[in-house]
Amino acid sequence: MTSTKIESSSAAAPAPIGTGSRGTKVLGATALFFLVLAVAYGLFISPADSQLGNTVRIIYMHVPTVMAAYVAFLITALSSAMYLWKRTEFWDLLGSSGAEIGVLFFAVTIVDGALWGKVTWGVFWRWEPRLTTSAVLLIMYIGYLAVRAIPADPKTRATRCAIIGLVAVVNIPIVHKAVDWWRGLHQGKTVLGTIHPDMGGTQLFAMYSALIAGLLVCAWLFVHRFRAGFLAERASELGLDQALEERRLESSPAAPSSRGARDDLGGPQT
Amino acid sequence: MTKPRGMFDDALLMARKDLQLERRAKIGLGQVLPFAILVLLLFAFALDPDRGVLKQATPGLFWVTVLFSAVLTLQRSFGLESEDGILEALRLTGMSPAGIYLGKVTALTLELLLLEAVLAVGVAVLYDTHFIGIPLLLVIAFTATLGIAGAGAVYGALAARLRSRETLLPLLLLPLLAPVLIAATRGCEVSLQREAMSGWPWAALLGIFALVYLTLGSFLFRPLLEDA
Amino acid sequence: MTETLCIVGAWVVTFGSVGSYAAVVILRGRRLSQTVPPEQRRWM
Amino acid sequence: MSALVHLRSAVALIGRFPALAGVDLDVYPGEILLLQGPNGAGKTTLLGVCAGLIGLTSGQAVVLGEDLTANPRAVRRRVGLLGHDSFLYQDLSVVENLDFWSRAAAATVQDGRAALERLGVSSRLFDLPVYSLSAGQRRRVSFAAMICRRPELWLLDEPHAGLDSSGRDLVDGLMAEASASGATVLFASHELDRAEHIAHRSVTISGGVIIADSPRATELGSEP
Repeated sequence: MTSTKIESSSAAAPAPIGTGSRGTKVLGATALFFLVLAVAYGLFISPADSQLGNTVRIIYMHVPTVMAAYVAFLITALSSAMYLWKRTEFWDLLGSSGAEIGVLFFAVTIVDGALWGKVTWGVFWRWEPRLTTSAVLLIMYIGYLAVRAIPADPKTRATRCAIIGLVAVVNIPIVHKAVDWWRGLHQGKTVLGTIHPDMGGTQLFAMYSALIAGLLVCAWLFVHRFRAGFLAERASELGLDQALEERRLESSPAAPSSRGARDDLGGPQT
Repeated sequence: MTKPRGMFDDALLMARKDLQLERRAKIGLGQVLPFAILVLLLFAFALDPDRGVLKQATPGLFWVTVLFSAVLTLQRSFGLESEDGILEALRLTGMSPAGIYLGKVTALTLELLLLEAVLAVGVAVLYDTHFIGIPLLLVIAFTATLGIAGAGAVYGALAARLRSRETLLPLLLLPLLAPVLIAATRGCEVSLQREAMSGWPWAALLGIFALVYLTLGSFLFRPLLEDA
Repeated sequence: MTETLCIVGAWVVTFGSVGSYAAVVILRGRRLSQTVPPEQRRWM
Repeated sequence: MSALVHLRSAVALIGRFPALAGVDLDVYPGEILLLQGPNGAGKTTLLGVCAGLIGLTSGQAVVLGEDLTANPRAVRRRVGLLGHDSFLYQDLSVVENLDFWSRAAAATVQDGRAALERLGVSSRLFDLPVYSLSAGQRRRVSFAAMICRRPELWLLDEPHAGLDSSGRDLVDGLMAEASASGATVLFASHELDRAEHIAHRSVTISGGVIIADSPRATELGSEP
């Protein structure tokens, strides 16, 4: 408890400022490389699609973000289950990182999907199964973040979030099924968010570099977000040590035997 | 002194107590039910009743009304468990958390089914609905209600102890219940012969939803009562 | 016209949102690391 | 004699506030221990910890031979807690409450009725909803709900509060009776004259730590 006094040990290498490390730098550089490839091929080099025309370039962004979002949510689900089993801070921090990153990517996915719809259908929103599912799931995980934001002691907050993480993830396939059937009654499946087989070589290259870039960015964000959450916990523990000191000091000025402030309502026992 | 008690004894005890509370305080009957009927009236004001929109949308409006009423019922049901230190007292009894959960779900399901029965009479009178395909309708109503209660009890208990529970519960619960709304609405449409597809797959989906959340809830109620 | 706008918009939205989120996380980490003692933030 | 409640360096948080800041406390079987201290000293939190309701952030807690951090559920069903809250459903009647709480705690309905009688709750109140009772009457019903399960460890948070003088005498009698029959009583009180008369020993808590432990040399030794 009291071992958290700041003591700069000059012998060891200085600890990094912020949440970066050699590993994240390598990861970030690789992600950047694929991002450049994705921009070059996705926006400039690859031709327009035979079916989708230039809107395929939106798909190059849409697919990686939706994949990253699902990966993030699956990590949240796994971490939630692991937290309820192991009860360690690691799984809690990993789960909350996943929810936040997943919400980010899902929101982007939905905006991209709406822009694709504007070009393809002339309207931003049609009740396309994938977009609809995404919208429902997005709000579900916004609820997770809302609960996360409520101040509570770390264990309570972690349990609440783990429960929501589990309850939410089992809903994903059910929402998928329900929405697919529902829309299946009215229209055929659209190609939004799919890699269809007659994509050409440079198109596939653009798609895969965007996909790899998206997943690498997701991983890079995970590491940084996790470490930021870890630092936030340590910072609040420092506050706890101080609060404990203050709490103990409350008792010292008053003499223990002082009984001036008693408030006995009844008379003395006879 | 401690004779062994099973999960189902606990569930029965909890459910009986909840129905007793409803009989005494009549919040469901006196407040939630009138609210639900009011919503039916509001829909009629919002959607022109003369152009057939109302009639076409009846199943959807019915289930939306049920969802809103369910949120209110859940607020009440778990609000009274979090007052007066009741949650602490329940933890001190050593009752099985799964039993408490199943008891709450049972009482909620019964209350909501009763509400749906009255609402069904309401749409029959106000929206001129003719009920056909009764067996499917009954199965859909039962499975959907079980799903709403099963998922709702988990989030109801979770939100009950938070100061912002009134706003948080709908935000958490309604997206979760989106598939229930879709499946129950479509299922009822089919049953009322509005669509030419068989409605049983929808009933099956509702059944799966209910089963999944009842199982999950039975396991999650322990950490929920202990640490959340 | 709408097509170009929407395509560019999609890319800008994607890069913009993810980029600004990354910036927020990095800055938050830097700010927090000033309050936490060095021996607690030696990353692997 | 080994301690029935054994706390070492117990730290407990309420939210992020350290309500207990390192408590060392031993309570011995059959003892009636008075817990005194100013408002906000941590008395209620300490009782909550002993009941297994509030987990420790650090430190050690053994109650009724069970490690609280490992197995709080085993402790909970064996303790009785009388808190500030009534622990009663306001809309249910007195007997409905007692029936529910006695059966929930694996006691019988008869235990519940007997406890009501023991607490002097008149039978004309039985069918009234709890919200219509006066504070003192409600307190008696809460007390009845607590003792109907025959707890081994009584944890009472200001048991005299809100009671008339006959009620206070009744509470004192119940505590003495519990102690005589082998149960252990830990109670917080501000009514020191009355409380010190009935207690075997008293400890003072302030600022989340025990600052004084004043054994009263009585019929029941507090130390081996």
